[in-house]
Amino acid sequence: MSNTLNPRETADPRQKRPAAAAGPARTEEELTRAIAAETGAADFTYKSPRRVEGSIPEQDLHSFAAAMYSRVGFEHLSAISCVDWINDGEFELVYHFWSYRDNCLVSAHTRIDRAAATMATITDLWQPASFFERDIHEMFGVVFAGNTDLEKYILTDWDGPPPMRKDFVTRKFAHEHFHYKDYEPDWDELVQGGYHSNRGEGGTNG
Amino acid sequence: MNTSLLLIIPLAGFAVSALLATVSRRTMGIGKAVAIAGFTVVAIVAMAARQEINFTVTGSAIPGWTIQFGLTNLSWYFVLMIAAITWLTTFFSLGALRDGKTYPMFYAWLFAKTFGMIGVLLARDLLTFFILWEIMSWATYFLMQQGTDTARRASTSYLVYAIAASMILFAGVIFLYRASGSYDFTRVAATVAGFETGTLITTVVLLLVPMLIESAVYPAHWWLPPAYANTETGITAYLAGISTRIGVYGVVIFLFTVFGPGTMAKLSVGYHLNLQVIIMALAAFTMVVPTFTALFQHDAKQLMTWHSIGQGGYMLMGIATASSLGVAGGLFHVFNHMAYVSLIVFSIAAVEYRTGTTNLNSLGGLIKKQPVAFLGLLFGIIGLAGIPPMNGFVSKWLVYRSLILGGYPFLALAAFIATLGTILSVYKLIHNMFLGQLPERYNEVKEVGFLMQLPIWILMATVLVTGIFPGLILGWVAQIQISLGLEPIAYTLTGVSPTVGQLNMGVITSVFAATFVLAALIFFAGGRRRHVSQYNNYAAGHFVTKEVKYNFNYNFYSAFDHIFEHRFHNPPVKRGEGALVALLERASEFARRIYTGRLNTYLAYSLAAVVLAVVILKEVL
Amino acid sequence: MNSVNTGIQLVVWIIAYPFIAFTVGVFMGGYGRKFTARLQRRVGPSWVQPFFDVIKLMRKRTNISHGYMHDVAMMMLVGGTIMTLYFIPVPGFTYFAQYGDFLVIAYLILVPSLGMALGVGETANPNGSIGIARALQMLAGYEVPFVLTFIGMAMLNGTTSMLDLVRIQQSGGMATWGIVTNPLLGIAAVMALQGMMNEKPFEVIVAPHEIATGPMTEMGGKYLGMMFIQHLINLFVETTIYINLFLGGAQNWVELIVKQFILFTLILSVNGVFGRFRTDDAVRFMWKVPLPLAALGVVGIMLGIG
Amino acid sequence: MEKRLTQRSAWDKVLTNLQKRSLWMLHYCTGCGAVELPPTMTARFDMERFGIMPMVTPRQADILLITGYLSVKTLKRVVLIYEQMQAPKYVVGFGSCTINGGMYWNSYATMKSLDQYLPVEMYLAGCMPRPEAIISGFTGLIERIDRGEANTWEDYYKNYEFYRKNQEHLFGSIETNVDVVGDRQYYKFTEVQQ
Repeated sequence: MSNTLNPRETADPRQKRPAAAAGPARTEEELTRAIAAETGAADFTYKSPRRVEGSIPEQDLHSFAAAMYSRVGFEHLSAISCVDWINDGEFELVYHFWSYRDNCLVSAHTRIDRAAATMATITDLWQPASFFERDIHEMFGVVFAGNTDLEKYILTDWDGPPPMRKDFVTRKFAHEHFHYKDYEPDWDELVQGGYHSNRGEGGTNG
Repeated sequence: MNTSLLLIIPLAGFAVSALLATVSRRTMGIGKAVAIAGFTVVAIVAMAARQEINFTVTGSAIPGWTIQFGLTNLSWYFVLMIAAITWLTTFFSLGALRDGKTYPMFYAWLFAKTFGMIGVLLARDLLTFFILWEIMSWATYFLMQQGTDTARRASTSYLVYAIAASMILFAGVIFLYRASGSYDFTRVAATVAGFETGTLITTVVLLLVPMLIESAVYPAHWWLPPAYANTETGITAYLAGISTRIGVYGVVIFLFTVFGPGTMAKLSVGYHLNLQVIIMALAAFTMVVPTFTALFQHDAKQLMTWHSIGQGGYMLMGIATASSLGVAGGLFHVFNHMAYVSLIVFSIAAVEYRTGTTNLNSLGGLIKKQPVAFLGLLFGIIGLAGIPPMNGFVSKWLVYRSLILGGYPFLALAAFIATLGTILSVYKLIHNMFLGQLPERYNEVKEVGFLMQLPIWILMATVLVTGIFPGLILGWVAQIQISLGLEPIAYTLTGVSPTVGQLNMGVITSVFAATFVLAALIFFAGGRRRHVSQYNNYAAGHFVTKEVKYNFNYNFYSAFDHIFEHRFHNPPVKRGEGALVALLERASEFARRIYTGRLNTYLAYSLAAVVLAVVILKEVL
Repeated sequence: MNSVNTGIQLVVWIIAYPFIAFTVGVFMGGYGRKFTARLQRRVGPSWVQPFFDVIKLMRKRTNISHGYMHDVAMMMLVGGTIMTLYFIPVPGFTYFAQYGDFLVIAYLILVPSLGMALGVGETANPNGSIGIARALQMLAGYEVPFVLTFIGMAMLNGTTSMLDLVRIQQSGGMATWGIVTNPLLGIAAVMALQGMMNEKPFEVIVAPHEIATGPMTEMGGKYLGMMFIQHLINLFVETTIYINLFLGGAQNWVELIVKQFILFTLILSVNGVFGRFRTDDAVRFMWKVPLPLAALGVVGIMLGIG
Repeated sequence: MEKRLTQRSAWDKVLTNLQKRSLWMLHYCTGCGAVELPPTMTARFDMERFGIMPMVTPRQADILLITGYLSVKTLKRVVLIYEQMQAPKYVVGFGSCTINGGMYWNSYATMKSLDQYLPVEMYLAGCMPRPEAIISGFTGLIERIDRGEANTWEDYYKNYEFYRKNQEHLFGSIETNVDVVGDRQYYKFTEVQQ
């Protein structure tokens, strides 16, 4: 019985309710053991109260996420963030999973190549994840294979390079792109004297 | 003899144009020429035939019946209106019935209907009245057929009501003939005076009910909107203008000549519920309910037909008060209604001719393309809403004053509620059609030709002039009141004489003009005006573009919809009628199955009949 | 109400009357804004702030117009209100009141609202059209009880002329005031007046947050100036109508202005503390409270006790 | 940099003296400045003493108050609203973001100085000016109107090409349906050559 509203429903691996849904909240150590057992990712460690952290290779992140959802009980993907390690030539994508039962945040770090900058999409598991992916695509230029609607929604009129990359120097761009005024002691007279201000002698009109 | 011309010319016209129509479809041109010639002659004769003369056509097959025709003040007043409206409608149709829209029998039925109506007006005896009433009903039925195919279905609903009315009228005529031995009005009136209340009530029912059905009074008004709204718009103006008002003539002629003015009050049925109160209650319902139904229509012609029912309520109310002011108001309102309703419907026709639709949700901004039609509609709605300086105000003022001083406060309130409903719905009409943003598709719309504009200009002049100088028409109305045996209204050229009330339209209009000039001076004291395009408009920082439909037309009075919970969309009476129609359909469906038209079924029936006959005969013998 | 004036005195009155009404309207408008400000513990603008607003609006360099109907409608708006002014009897000037009774005035009041409706329709802005639809529905709301109160008064005194009504009310001093002889009609009329003057809670027509000041959305410069002039004169007109019907008219201008300000203060105090009704709730209120009250009063009159 | 002294007739002076006491303000609440206006309008500072009232649509407003940074997308809407306003109109830049970009001086998204895109009548310095600053700013504006010097709005029509070029540099050409060149003939201004 395919759900006409959400065609992706049939292909959703999370058919059955998460096994560990019921029961008391687990401590961070119990969680690390549960993650290791269920998903096979060994290096998840305690980071701080209610924070568990670990790294995952790029190619098996998708299966890790599906397992976290269905078997470990982390139904909520709260965010995907991106860090630009320009010196290592890599982007680091951090997926933040949250569990209502355990009130604990598990953040999975994964590194992808900076030049190629492609990653498998996760929207088949979480529909809203497409917004995180569109945001990262806009700001960093990472292409998420499989995500169909990757067009801009914050920088609608923007045709410059992705602005959050380290190699994008905002000060130089602002200096060239926008008009601005150098400091002038009686600048307010210039403007308010009913006489038009200096015609952009300050910033370049580029 | 010239008054008889009023009858002969329409009959001859009918014969000629019917002949032309059957000869070939392409002779619309000649048909139009014949129509214009015929109706202009009728108009001239109507104007000339002022004096009251009677003539009789002796020798007829039916015993005791001599056809008597006679022109009284009242009938002359209506004949004049019929002549004017038919002349204007023909003029309008010359322009409207051009490219492609050819109704061959159009002018034939128009002549026939005019003959029927004038005949009813001139008839001085009951049987002639009835026969010509039949001719008029059938001519109306065929005239309504000229239009969309829904027109045919809608006109059958009119036919059902018309036949019912005629049958009751016929029963009344026969009943009175047996009671008084003759059909003549005066002889019948003498015998009716002798009736005691029992038979008087039956005669009242038999004579008045058909008139109320014909003038679409409240419970029997359901046939009018679909029938009038689906025919060719030129005819809608003609029908809404004058055709329903023959019922009002019938009510006046029966109430005041056959029954005499006093009978209305003395004929009491129950506690102190006399005939007058019943008619006034019906009139009040006719005023309020159709006007508020018109509020929620989203088709211009439907909206106007509902209004013409509502205005009928004012006429009936005025006549029912039987006071000099009230009857004058009612009769004057017949003339005003004829003027501004036909003006409005001609303007709607001009818009429909150019844009092809009268759907209020899709029109808009046409003032830029059809200013003459806008002016016509503006004058018309000011008249319909009864706002000075147009003529509608004077007759409504007369009706209000007679109601208030006659001691009927809540009927006066009902009349005022109807006026408010009218103001709301007429603004929706002019706003959705002419104001607001002009949609892209109507960019090439042009003004209508001179032939179609002429009726609009003439009627605009009439509405304004009779508004400023109501005395012109009140003069005729006063003479009618005298001939009906009522106390005539004390009128002056510009309003009502101070002895009767404070109304001087001349002063009101001059003050209106003076203050308008003063306001114009204040306006021009400001800076110069800067005309901008309709897309240069405030949209909260959004860019208004051509693709966006930036008009508020749909569900214009949503607050009233909440208050009345859509009650006016399909009131209970309509559901009752629907149930009746459904019953009729099932019955006819059953009958259809019997007459299957195949030979063997008929053989079977005859065999069965033979067997049955044998069985019965065996029993009997 | 002294004798009907003729000749020079009449001409002077005809010319001066609109300007007198405008000035009184300006002071009433200024007083209104000052009163509302003081309710909110604010200093409030100057006493003649509406005068400054009108001057500024009339001196604007751009006056955006959307068509000739837009201009003509503004003239019809102000012309209609000034015309209604002439037919209302005031101390010293009753010449025109003998040519038009209250029914005429009830219809003349509709001319400015029709003028505004046509003008706003021409500006082709949906905010304006929604505002006008609300204004007309509100009109149907408050006009019904108000006219019923008038019908009651007219039936009681056997005349529809406002001149006679005022004369009858002044015959016996305060005891024969309309509001004293039949209080039900008087109270119902005050509630209807609150709606007629577009004061909160019946101010849904120009709801700034929802429909960007409704009819005034596309009005700027002298067009808005004309609407302000009409609004100020309208304050004078509507209060004088109520005074002539229920507070016994006025023998001299001081009495008239004092009564106007007292009545206006009552309306302003209601306006100062109320929110804003939705359109259908406002119309329901008008038909649920003032209308039955007025009907009761009229029935009382018909049965002779009123 | 000569100051244009406008010779004005006595009648004009009197009317301007009356006209200055009624100013209607359309505050375009972008950025964080809008929160300073409620205290300015309510009981403590009461802007209405000077006849200044907030108004809803550009057609009725004299002052366009830009209360904070303007991103490229919002600048498009501000230009449309400014062109829809009726002259004489005064743009008041509110806060340091409109003067030289404020704390967003190096942002890639916000414009840095308002008077490149719209003729600005007055700036209110401060990283959100307090109500006292707003009141003193407006009273200063009222005096300038009284002296007849508050006509920077004419600059938009005289140097329209300059402003349009800067605007198109940021967000390309937009169709505001406002015929600004036609307005220039309406006001009988002559175009100042660059």
